[in-house]
Amino acid sequence: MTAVPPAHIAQSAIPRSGMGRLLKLVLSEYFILVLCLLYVAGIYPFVPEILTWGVWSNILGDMMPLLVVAIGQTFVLIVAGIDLSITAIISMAAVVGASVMTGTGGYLSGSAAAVPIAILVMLLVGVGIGFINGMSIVWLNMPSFIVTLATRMFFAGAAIWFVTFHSTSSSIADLPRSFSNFSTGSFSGIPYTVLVVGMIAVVAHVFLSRTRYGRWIYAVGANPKAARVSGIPVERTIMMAFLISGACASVAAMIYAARMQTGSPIAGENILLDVIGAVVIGGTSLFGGKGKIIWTVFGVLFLVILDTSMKLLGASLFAIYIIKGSVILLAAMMDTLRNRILAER
Amino acid sequence: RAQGSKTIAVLFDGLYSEFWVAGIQIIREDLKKRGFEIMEAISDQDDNKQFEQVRAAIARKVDGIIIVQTDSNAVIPAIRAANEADIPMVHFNRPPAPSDAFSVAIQADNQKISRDAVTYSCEVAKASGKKHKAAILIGDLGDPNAIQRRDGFQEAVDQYPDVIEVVAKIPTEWNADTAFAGLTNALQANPDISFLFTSSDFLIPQIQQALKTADKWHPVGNENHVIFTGFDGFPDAYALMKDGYMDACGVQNLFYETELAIQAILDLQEGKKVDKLLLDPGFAITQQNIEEKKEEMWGYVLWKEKNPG
Amino acid sequence: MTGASTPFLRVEGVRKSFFGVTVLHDVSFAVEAGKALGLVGENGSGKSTSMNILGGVIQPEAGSMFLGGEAYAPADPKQAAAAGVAFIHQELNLFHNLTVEENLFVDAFPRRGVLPLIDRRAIRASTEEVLAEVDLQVKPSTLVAKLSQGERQLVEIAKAVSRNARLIIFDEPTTSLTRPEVERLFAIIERLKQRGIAIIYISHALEDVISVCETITVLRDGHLAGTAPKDDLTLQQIIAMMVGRSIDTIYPQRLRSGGGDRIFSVSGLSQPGVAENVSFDIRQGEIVGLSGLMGSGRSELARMIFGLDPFRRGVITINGKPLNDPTPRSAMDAGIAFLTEDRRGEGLLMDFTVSENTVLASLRSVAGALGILDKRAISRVSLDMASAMRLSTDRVDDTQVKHLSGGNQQKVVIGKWLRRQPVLFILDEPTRGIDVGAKQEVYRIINGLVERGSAVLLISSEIEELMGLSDRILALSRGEMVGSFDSKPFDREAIMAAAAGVGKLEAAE
Amino acid sequence: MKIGSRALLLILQNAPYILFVVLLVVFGLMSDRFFAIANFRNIIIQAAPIAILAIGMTFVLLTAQIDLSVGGIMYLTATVLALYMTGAPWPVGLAAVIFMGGFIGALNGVVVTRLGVASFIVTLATLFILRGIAMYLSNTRTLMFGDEILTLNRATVLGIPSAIFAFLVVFAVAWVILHQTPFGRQVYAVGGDPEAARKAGLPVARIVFFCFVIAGICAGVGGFVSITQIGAVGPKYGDQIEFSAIAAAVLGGVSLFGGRGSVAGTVFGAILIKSVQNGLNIINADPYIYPLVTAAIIFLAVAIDGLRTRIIERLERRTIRPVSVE
Ligand SMILES: Nc1ncnc2c1ncn2[C@@H]1O[C@H](COP(=O)(O)OP(=O)(O)OP(=O)(O)O)[C@@H](O)[C@H]1O
Ligand SMILES: Nc1ncnc2c1ncn2[C@@H]1O[C@H](COP(=O)(O)OP(=O)(O)OP(=O)(O)O)[C@@H](O)[C@H]1O
Ligand SMILES: [Mg+2]
Ligand SMILES: [Mg+2]
Repeated sequence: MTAVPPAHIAQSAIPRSGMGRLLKLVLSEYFILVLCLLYVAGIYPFVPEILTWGVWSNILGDMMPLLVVAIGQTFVLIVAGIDLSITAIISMAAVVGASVMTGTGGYLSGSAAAVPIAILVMLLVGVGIGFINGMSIVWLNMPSFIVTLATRMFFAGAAIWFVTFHSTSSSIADLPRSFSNFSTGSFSGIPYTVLVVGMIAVVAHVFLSRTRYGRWIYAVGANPKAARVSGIPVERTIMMAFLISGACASVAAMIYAARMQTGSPIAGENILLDVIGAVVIGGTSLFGGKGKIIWTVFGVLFLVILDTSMKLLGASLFAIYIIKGSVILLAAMMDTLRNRILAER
Repeated sequence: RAQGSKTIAVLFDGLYSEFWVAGIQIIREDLKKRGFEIMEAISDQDDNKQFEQVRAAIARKVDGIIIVQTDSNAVIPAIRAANEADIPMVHFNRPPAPSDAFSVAIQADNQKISRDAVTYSCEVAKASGKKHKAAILIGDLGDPNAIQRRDGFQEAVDQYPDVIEVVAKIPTEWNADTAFAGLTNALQANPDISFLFTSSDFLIPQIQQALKTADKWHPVGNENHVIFTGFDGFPDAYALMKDGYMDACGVQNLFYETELAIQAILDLQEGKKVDKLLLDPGFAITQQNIEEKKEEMWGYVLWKEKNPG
Repeated sequence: MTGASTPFLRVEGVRKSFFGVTVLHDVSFAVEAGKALGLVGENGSGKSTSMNILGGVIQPEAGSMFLGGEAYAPADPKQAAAAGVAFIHQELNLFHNLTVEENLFVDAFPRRGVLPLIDRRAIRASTEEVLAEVDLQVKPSTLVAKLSQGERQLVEIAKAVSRNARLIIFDEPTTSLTRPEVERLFAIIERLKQRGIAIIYISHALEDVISVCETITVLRDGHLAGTAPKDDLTLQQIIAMMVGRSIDTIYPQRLRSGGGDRIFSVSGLSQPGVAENVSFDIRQGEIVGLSGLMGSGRSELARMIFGLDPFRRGVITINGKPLNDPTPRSAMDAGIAFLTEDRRGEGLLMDFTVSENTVLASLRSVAGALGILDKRAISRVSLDMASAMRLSTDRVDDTQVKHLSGGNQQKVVIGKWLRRQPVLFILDEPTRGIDVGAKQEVYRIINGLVERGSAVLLISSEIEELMGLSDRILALSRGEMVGSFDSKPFDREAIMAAAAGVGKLEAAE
Repeated sequence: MKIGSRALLLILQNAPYILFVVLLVVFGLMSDRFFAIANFRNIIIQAAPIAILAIGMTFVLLTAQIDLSVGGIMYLTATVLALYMTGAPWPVGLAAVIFMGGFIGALNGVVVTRLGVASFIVTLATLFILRGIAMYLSNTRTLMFGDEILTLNRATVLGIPSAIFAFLVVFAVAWVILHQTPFGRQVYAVGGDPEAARKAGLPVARIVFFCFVIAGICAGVGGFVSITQIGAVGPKYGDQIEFSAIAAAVLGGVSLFGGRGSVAGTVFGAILIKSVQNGLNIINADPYIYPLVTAAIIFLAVAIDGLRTRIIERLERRTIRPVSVE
């Protein structure tokens, strides 16, 4: 494994002058945020729209589904696992939920309980697949990479198949208004999605950094043997991370389905590497034991800003790929450099 | 960016085959000629991403959107958003699901076109007086086009139960190597397959490879000829038709469709009334009608450019 | 320096610091060919660091070294090896997924002619040769993962021998060896010396150092505290040089001793292949020592009680209540604490801070409603622990434990359990790899614990330690309880004989 | 007791292979066409590209790194071949692909080893970049290959189909490198314990670097074998193939944490996956169940492997006294 440089050593030695403060910011965990600002400043001359309210409300909106999955992924990465099944969970939850509440032939079509039950069902699908993942890892001793690769393949296929029983087209439409309100409505100016995901982020942050369950997660990720000897229920902790990831993915499914008023088996199909990329760019280690929700927020923000600017530029597909890849690489290299400087201080 | 010029967003689902590449190219050139700025984006078969792209286009205050949506249902909120922002929206090649939102769709009827093409081939099969075992290469099961073409195929062969028996339904995920392996394996299981439909012409190279290996690559008239139906109307497909390897091909009239799309945008911008649905009937090009129809086949035009004289 | 001959290795004025803290100040020493230099000092005094410099693992900031009369400044371990310096690390450096022979040659495989192919036959032959030389009877094609700790140690030595090393450094070689293995090691070191190889021997077992080495160098806080021929030094003097004060009694006197209520008992504990019908009990305020050879199953017994390993039959009772199917959690809830013998692997989260480690086993006590942790309480508790344990640092919130010396790490592990006020504390090799000063503190801590009413099950491979601390000593041999000794002073020979299984054999005859 | 447990051990140790055989029998019972020599040849031909790719991946995984960029390498090298080397004889093309693959792998390796960036991120980024470059060069079109390459598919060497031959060569070379050269054993050492490897004076960075180079070369070669079969390279070429390659390796027993696994296992994994696809094709299964069955079998194979490791650990657990007969 690549050595993970010590995270926070002697940060106090930095002077408090203006320059020093900037340096401190660059070297701090807000580094990716700084990169975001620099990037926006750099791209502004080409797309001045990037600094309009409309674009930022889009950025915020686009962030939400990614962010909520990324939060779940953060938990899984910290316990030294990986969850590749998130996109399949999104697909499966979206189509199953839609099949419950769709106006055309849904199980609970027209019923007042349709929407709440559909939401519950979506959560159950997410948690259920998370449970299958967790169970296989904990009880069957399987590596999470391959477990979730298999469940991803399985449920992505199952979601497509599932739709054929409920719709003549390739997705399930006609979702109730009250459900799609979730994506369009707002509460005193704050969109519901932002509200919900924001709350999830805050809860996740507190849970991870302030509660003993959070400590379990870090300890298990850092050294499961030591965690076990310290009386931490290692199996339960791993299971918990995968359940959280599944639940988070099903929330993303709700956002997608509400936003497109459709239960689509391919919504968010390609976000997997983006999500993991965002979490890792944020600074969470793929090898467990290290990570923070706030880092993930920054990582997702960074990626969404990048994507949005590409969209605004109307860059062609190849340009998007090349620029995105290069910027991710650059960010990762700067982050590594930063950690190295920190370690040498 | 030049001040005052108008911008059109061109949002495609993907550029997975020559059809789309040619389509976006033609639209791009035409719009440029007319002095438009273009904002391009590809959603890569992700309907959420496409939704975000539409919103980005709206945020950039474009003057019109030409879209190839990933999903006919999922695009509706995007149409609504465009309606709200008062930006005209035209669907190229695929219609959205019915709704109260307003947009103009240029539709090629995938199902009908594939049905027509396959029906011709079925007639050929019937005329041979033999029974035929058939294979179909199905596209990505999450792709509506793939589904419609499959259904068109099914409708056609269902009319000829005594002639055609479908023995292999091969999923390709729109993947060349999956298609190649699938067809090879199907030929292994049923060496007597003599009727083949591909849901897209872009799989032609793999089909050619697999059939050659099985010694089944022969032109019309040879007794080992596999009755072969394509879809899309690629330059390759024209070449195969010309050389007699392909019996029929469902063709979408690309030129007509792009023309319709751009005209619709222009009309909408000028506030003219445009029908919600503009049909490209498409057609099946067959060994019979190839000479009279080829000029309408976009693949032939491209082929002619590449093979002058 | 004594002796007329020029030393084989000379180290002069070496200095090294980590993160601005100097851990070696102008350290100088020398070794002669065919002689052994003992390097002693408290935990964190810089022994391993100076050896890492010799072995090319790290580079000094100042000072010079001479090997065989020539300037020596290895930039990496490879250069050190090429110069004839072999370093047997405190944490063994073997690849468990490779075979013995591959481990011996992993950095310099002999090739078959010009082809980049390994000459398997050559390495097989020379491996067999050196294995014979170090008295190790395993097949060269055995995976190292399958070897015992002692055998692995011998593989490391074999590696050094096979490289024709002229200087071999042993950093804490005996911490996980059985006594016979230790004796065998000493015999091999003797042989190496006779072949003219220079030895540097680092250990906290001062008697061992005295018996192996000709010269002894003492480090204190990274400074050279003195060098002298061993004949000029007494054990007391060495200790005084190490810790800067003299220690008369290593095993402190306890105020109260043994004799409370029977608080813990095990009866009929069995697990096929591991334990057979083991029964014993412990009283409140009592220290019961568990002696046995390495591999006799003491650790396994402890792990079964703590719920880390399964067992087929048997009843564990604590505080009058049975502990059925223990898991670490239920064992902890019942009041058991367990100090593992594998500090790095199981005891600590090395990348985490002292305070994070301190509260790991007692999170509930620093958590409020909904499991929210009280950060201030954590800091306070950890600071208390640090001062109670006389930890070398009080920056508990931002010192990662991997930057602590072994002894201080051990204090953190003990400290983390003391927080729980255990009814029974199982200590598995609590003083492995720590210095006399630290040992004495650990003993003091254990005594304090018992005085406050806890019971202790003490597992140690140091018979002196067992005899010095225990109220009663049990002997375990091949998973079976073979003896119980409760009359002080203990009969050392009898205990050892029982542990070796001899007593039982004699009885049977 | 002893014989019983040894038999159990034997069964467990070969559990994945037994699963494979069961699978073959099931498919064989469902279609008599499955058990034909020609069909097994097909399976191996079809498995060849992914197996070659997965062999390269094995090197990287053994050092506890990961290479997500292999699909991008395939796509770019094949695109360059199609665009700029149309007339060239195939050996030149193959050499070019090897060179390019190795070069790109080297770039990955340099960033990972010299700059110390996690390989997951580095290769994720290069995946994007490589695909982007290839799309730019090809204008996102599907590019065709000439007969020079197409006829290779039907060519044989010593009676062995070219794809199988190429695959055997790559496998043999990889096996020799891993098991018979100093470099190969050091790959295992580095993966087993990087810290110990550093202390033992092994050139850790150089070893990891070369593993990326090998993965790059294998991606190029695997891609080359693939294009001889499919005759064209389009924008979906090599898409998501990194997952298949990793799945093949893991199915074959390679650990993602380094130091454990072998190329023979990897090849087995690739063939297992392709056999499933082949079997489903042969029995003309419902297209919708393909991913379900494939996923279930991968899952089952790895589950059995996990169970096996656990039981073997238990059976081989150190005993300190004779196990009494109960
Ligand atoms: N890599 C490192 N980073 C920071 N500090 C270090 C590092 N290595 C050693 N130290 C510090 O250097 C000092 C000397 O450590 P060293 O390992 O040499 O002690 P030692 O004498 O070998 O102790 P022990 O007997 O416990 O093994 C200690 O205070 C330790 O914390
Ligand atoms: N023959 C062996 N095979 C495999 N591993 C062994 C062998 N002998 C010892 N070990 C390993 O070395 C470690 C140290 O073992 P140790 O000598 O402490 O024996 P133990 O049975 O655990 O208990 P104790 O010696 O304390 O009674 C053990 O954890 C074990 O994993
Ligand atoms: Mg040391
Ligand atoms: Mg022990």
